[in-house]
Amino acid sequence: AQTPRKGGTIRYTAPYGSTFANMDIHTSNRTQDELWAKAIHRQLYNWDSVANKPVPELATSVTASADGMTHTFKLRQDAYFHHGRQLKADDVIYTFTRIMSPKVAYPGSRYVRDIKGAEAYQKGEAKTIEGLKKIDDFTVEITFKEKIEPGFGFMNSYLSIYPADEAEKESFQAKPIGLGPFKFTEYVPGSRMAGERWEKFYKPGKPYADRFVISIMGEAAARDVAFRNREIDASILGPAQYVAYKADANLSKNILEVAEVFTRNMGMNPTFKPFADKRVRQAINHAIDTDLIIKRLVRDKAFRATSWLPTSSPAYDETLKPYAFDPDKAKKLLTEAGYADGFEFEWTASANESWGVPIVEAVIPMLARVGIKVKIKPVEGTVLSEVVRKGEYQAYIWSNTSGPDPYAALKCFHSKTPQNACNYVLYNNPQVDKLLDEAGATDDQGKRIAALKQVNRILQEDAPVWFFNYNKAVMAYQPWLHGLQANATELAIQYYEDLWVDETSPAK
Amino acid sequence: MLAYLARRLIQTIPILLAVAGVIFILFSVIPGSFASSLGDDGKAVLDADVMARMNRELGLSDPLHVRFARYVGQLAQFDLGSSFRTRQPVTGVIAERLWPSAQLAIASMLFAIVVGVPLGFLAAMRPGSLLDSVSMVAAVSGLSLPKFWLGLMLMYLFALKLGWFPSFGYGDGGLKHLVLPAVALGVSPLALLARTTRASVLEIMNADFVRTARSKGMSESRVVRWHLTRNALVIVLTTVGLQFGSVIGQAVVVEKLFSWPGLGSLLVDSVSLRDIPVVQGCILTIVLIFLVINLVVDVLCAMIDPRIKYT
Amino acid sequence: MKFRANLWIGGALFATVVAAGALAPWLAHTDPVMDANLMNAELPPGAEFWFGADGQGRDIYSRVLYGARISLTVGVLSQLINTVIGVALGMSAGYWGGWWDDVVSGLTNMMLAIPSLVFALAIMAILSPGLTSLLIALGLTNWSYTCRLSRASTLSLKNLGYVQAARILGYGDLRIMLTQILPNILGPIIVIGTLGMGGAVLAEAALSFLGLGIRPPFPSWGSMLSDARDQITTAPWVSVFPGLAIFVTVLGLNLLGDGLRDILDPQSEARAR
Amino acid sequence: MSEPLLAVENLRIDLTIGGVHHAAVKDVSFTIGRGETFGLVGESGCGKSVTALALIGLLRPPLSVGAGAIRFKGHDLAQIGADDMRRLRGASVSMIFQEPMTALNPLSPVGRQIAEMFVLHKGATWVEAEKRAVEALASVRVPAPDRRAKDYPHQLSGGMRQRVMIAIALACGPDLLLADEPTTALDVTVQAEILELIRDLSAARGTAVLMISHDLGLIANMCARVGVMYAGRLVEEREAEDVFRDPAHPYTAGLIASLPLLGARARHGRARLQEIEGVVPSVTAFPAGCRFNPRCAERLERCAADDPAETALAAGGRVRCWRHG
Amino acid sequence: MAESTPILRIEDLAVHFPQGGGLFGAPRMVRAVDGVDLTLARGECLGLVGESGCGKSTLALAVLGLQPPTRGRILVEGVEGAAAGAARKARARVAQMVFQDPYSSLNPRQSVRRTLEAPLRLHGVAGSEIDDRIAAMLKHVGLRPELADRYPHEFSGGQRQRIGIARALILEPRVVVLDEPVSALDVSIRAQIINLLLDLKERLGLSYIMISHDLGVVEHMSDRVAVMYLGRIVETGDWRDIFARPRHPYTRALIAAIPDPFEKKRTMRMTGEVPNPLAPPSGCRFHPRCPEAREACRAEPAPQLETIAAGHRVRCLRAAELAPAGETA
Ligand SMILES: Nc1ncnc2c1ncn2[C@@H]1O[C@H](COP(=O)(O)OP(=O)(O)OP(=O)(O)O)[C@@H](O)[C@H]1O
Ligand SMILES: Nc1ncnc2c1ncn2[C@@H]1O[C@H](COP(=O)(O)OP(=O)(O)OP(=O)(O)O)[C@@H](O)[C@H]1O
Ligand SMILES: [Mg+2]
Ligand SMILES: [Mg+2]
Repeated sequence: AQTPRKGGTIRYTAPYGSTFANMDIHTSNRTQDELWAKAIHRQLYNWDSVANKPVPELATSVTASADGMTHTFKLRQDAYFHHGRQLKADDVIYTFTRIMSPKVAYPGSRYVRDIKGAEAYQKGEAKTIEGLKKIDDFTVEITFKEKIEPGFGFMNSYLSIYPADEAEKESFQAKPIGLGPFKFTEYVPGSRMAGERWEKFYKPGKPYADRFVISIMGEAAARDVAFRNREIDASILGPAQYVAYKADANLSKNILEVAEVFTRNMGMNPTFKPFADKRVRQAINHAIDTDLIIKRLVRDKAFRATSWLPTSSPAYDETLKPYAFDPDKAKKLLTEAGYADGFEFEWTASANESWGVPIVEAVIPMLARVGIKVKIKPVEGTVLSEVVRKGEYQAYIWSNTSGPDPYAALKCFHSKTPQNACNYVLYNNPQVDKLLDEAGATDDQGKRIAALKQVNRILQEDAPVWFFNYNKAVMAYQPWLHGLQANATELAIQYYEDLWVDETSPAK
Repeated sequence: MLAYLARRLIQTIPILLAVAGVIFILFSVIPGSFASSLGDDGKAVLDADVMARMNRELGLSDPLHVRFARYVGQLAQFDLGSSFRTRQPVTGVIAERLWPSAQLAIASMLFAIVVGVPLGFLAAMRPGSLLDSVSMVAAVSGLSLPKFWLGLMLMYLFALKLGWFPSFGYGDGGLKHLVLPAVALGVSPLALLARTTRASVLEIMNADFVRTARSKGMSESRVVRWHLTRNALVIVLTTVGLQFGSVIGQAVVVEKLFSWPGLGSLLVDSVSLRDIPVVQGCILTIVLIFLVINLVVDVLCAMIDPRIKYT
Repeated sequence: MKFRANLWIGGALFATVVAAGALAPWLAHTDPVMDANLMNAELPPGAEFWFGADGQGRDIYSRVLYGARISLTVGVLSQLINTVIGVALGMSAGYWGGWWDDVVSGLTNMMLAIPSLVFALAIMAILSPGLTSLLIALGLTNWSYTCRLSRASTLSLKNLGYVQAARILGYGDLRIMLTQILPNILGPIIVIGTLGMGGAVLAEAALSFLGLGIRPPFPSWGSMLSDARDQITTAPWVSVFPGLAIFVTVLGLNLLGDGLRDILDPQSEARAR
Repeated sequence: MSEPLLAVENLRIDLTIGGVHHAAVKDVSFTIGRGETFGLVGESGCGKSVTALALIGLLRPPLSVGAGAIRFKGHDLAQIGADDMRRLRGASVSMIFQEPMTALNPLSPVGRQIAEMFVLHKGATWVEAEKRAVEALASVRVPAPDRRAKDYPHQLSGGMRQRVMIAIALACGPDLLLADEPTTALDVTVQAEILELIRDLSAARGTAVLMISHDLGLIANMCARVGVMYAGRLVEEREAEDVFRDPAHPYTAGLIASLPLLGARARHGRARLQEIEGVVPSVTAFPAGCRFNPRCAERLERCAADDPAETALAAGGRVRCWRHG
Repeated sequence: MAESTPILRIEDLAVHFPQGGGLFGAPRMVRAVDGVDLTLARGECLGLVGESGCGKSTLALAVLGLQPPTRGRILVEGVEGAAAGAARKARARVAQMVFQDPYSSLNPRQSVRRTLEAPLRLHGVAGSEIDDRIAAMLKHVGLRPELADRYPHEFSGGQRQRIGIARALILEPRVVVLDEPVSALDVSIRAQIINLLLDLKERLGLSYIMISHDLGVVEHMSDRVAVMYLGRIVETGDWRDIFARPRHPYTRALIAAIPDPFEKKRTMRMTGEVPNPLAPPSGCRFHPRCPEAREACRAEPAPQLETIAAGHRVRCLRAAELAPAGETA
């Protein structure tokens, strides 16, 4: 491998919409905002794309108590905020306390409220959070309400550690200060954010690039032009461009693919009578030529889903065979279920090209062949996430995160999980509940995986959804950009300190 | 003149109030909420409890009349409220976008005026000529293209194939990045201006007072300079004023396509994120801008045309 | 004077499009929705697929034909709604004057001040995509020109002899408006309506681009074009043909409108917009 | 009498519609001497205005001079170049139009519109010209001319506007003033003032006037000689008083008999007015032969077939009628 | 004709239009018609003359019920009619109007038949009677009934005016208001229409209020004449009185302003402009232009209409002094 060059500018893109929420990452859990936050901020944990699990980042060590409720974080002593001050235990406590603010609803409170006393603080019943304890300047002890693996929560960007002194200032909103590899220099709302190298970044010699620019480019066609025009260094590709780039002799050389932890599926509402019958749901899985859709429409930019857990999940079950495309069987199942003449349902979908209306359009004729009529109800993403949680749908198509923690992913199918959390299809199977409870209780990793695999298998049989595909994320990058990692949680999220550009980059 | 100005200013107030009322009602029944938008990609769907708290924090769980009263109360103090997304005052959020928006709108209008008016004028000077036919056909064609499509084509041609201009973004606010979006946005006002100019010049050239001017022994070029320009200007200015409205509207599409950080893209984003205070603020601002521009146009017209201020 | 090229060419283009839409079931090769065969996805134009096939393997030729129905429905109906609203408000305001005139003028100014695309965007977001929503969104947002024009024409007509005569003969106000005024102001209103139809077709495309267009899978040109924008380099035909259809239709409508204006409303080109 | 100031000879004005030429005015000949006031009367559409426009070289397509000569101070205006014509316009020949509402530029103060004349033809500077414009306004009896000069046309009444038009027309002391129905749009009381103004000023400056009107009484009152036009032809040309007392052409006679003249009822009691049958023909459908023949009560056989030539009358003047042929 | 009730009686009629105003201050009033008393006898033609803008048309519209009066009463055969609603229909059968411009006074999109038929239907005539009445009316006005299915643009100006007259008469009204009935017509056509109007008046026993600028026409047609100035009647009387013995300086100026083809004399000059109706002069409204004005004319109160001879009334302070020699005041 080449030795990384110091210097240059990384020109990254934020492809999920045409805006960032703002410069206070605690307020937004959107991937779009996570993209800039990774340059400026850091969290207690980070995702390790190689080990496929969260690892401590700002802590040099994390030790859990015997009951698994109390974790002691030894903070690293070489981490400096961009205004020059060293990271201290107070900053961690400040950050988590801020997120539990009684006034502002921060998305991260979902994880912080697992800390003992956090909810009391939020309700105003306590002045501080009981579970947060400063041992010394570089040691924090966090006590949870229950046994928990904190990494999956604490690695989220919206739990970035803020400097206690600066974050309260008005100027922080416009000029964020963090621990990340790049120091904030500029934000043009609706257009781009830029940063420059943070010299005191805690990984020696990193980051490599002098500057970092992230342009907001929601429009895929425009991103395509800009990439080909060498105005940006990396671009997330949709199916149409995936094919085009793969077919191009030059562009195809620099394509990064990764199996992400998203499961695309069509959820079926059991309160809609036909979908209450397992046979109908199975029939749908049989009636759709899923492979064909993946091949021709998604352009192989996805993996065939067998059940809920994706290929990159530790509990993925290779032995599972997907539902076979078998219209006759589907017809038979429907007949058994009493729908020999078919039925009609309304399918709520948003405009996404990989898991939205275009897919539904391709499915319509396939279901028509077994007598099921489909009416599309097109909605915006915002509305989709609302109606699904409220159960105001007959069927929907969505892409749901199914990792990295397989237990968390499957817990959505626990009958105690409310619909507005993530049991969108009101799944209820006592056997699954039991297996999930067991998996949650055990410390034995092997046993746990086995239980989860079992759940996964039952899910396939029960077919609460049409198992469509697991996403394959694809990024095209310029030949001068190096150091990209295949991040399965979200390919677009990179550790910018590891990226470097060589001299051939047209940017200075 | 001052009385005229005062009268016109006062007339804009009820319009703004009406707009404010209409958009409040419209957006109070919109499906989806800011909280639900924080999970539209299916990844980090917001926790139900957080969502409920967020709705409470943002005042969305109050009954309609309470929200309306609060909204009216804020407006009365020239306060547009706080953005859901940034939790900053809406005025600030909009202010950041104002200059890029103005740049784009002004550039596209300038482009339209600088090209369209002379074109229409030349066409009118030689009605029925090749120039006339060609420019008018071009004008109608310009009106017949979807803006986003035109924008994409410009990107492909001038950025990718010819490499003359960057394809997207705001750059450092310089001219280079402005060209393509301004052209994409300016084509239809250009076409309309060319047509309007042509029509009004033709009409004026046949007016009685131009015949009078000719009967004085004036050469055609003097007729144009002394009598035609001012009269045509009134019509052209009025068209420019009205076209500003459609430019601001179409900017919604063009800004989004070119990643231009203007009010239009802010509006679209805020609609899809259900950042209602910003949406309301954007629309009010757009309306205000439109009204101000047309007020300016009207005042200019009144300065040129003495008949206006008396009507 | 000259041969009214714009009228005839425009009329012919528009008539072709109308005919294409009307005869779609007979002219089309396949069903625009149900005959999707992913095996044919993105086949280039050829003997079987004259205009090629789209990403879902549907015949673009057939979809363009059927698309005429939806796009024209959107264009024609939304303009019809606009025209009815505009004429009703404008004519009554001009005829009755007084406070009603003030109300209508205020309303018109308000509508004029909100760019119609912005208004339509808001309405679409509220009603969520679909044909009815589109008709409402485009039909309620674009009547201010018609209204102004009808008001102005009514004002100038209402003092003409035949309208006065009708009043003297004892006609009711409504009857006067419908029989005496309306037929005589219709010319320029038809012109605006025609141009507006073109505008509505374009607006539908713009809304599709913003993700707020027609309810799929039924094809409208705007949604076809907008859906195909990512394939512009890989499969240009997917976007070329709906794009061409929009262009031809809007061009036809614009030319037709100009031509009608020459006939029906010779002096008003400068005033209308 | 020496050479007349203006001699129009066999003027034909073509109206071209779809490539076909229609003679909107045909074989019109008349002369105007220096300082003379010549009247042209005729009904709407008979070609009075186009004749006047032809004299000042302002015909625009679809109208054009088809044939004939317009001799003005020895030059044939039908032949001279556009630039020469332009120099003559305003300086030597000027014109007042019918509609004082629209004939002035609404966006320009009237003073300036007069001043233009001095800049154009006298090489004056604007300042000088504006000063002289005020004088010109004063000469047309506009009260407070220095204030009025700054007014815009819409601030003036119809009569005042027409005075401004007169001031413009007479600014450079033209030899010939073409007054095309200058008072038709005005009230009778204002009309009287304007007519008097034209009469006084032209007399004072020796300007010849071509006065156009459809009002026979007005023309007879204003002019020494009168030409009567019908359907693009000059049918009779006489001393003004003769036309009324003893009209030679059946059309003129009919017209006079059909008018309820002021005082007639008091003198003769209410008599039934004499009617002229039929309607004025349109340019595209002029009848063959004498253009008046379908409506003529004294029609002869040949009237329908042959176009009568001009005949000199014993009492002076000319008539175009077979009855006199 | 005995002193029976007049067919129309106007008492102290005033019509004021608010002008401008709005935000700043109360609107100012244009007193278009300001205290007019008039009567119209059966079978009479009343000529109404005066400068443009003096209120003639407004007066006519008020008579026809199209312009609600600000003040005063309009009595038809001694009965006061309300202005709106069903009364509009009743009024339609009493009074009708013929308009000046034969081009704009006919609906270009309606055939002659529809123009004449619709009012008949509206007023309850049905069946074959409609056709009969249309045919008869067309004959009355000198048009062939076959022309009924044509559209206005197929007619000449004179013919259109005949259609306009037919429309006015189709409901058999007793009063017809003629607003400049011939001034827009070709000179050679005018006689036809004037004769027709006079014939119809005789034959159908109509009463006319005729507005005209053309004093020749007024003299020819009128039985009585009223002269208006700035919304007020300044002189009224028998046509002979007005034309032969005008007393008000304005009437005199009006008559003198008509160019006489036989006499190239200087006419009497009125100086000054028509005053702004928004700010009429004090006292006698004519005084700024009156060659005979004296100091007293400027002062309030304004002069009243006074009878100087049987049926001849004048609104002038100096009416007596201005009497021509040999006439008694
Ligand atoms: N620009 C034009 N285009 C077509 N025809 C015209 C044009 N100007 C004049 N004419 C025709 O030429 C004829 C003579 O018109 P002209 O204006 O000279 O009549 P006029 O005697 O002045 O009538 P008026 O009394 O109405 O002014 C008319 O029949 C008219 O229709
Ligand atoms: N609807 C109206 N609103 C305001 N002012 C009006 C209205 N109608 C008439 N006026 C004014 O009333 C006055 C009298 O108008 P009217 O039309 O009665 O005059 P007229 O004598 O008929 O004039 P003309 O001879 O020009 O027809 C004018 O000053 C006019 O401006
Ligand atoms: Mg003329
Ligand atoms: Mg009038």
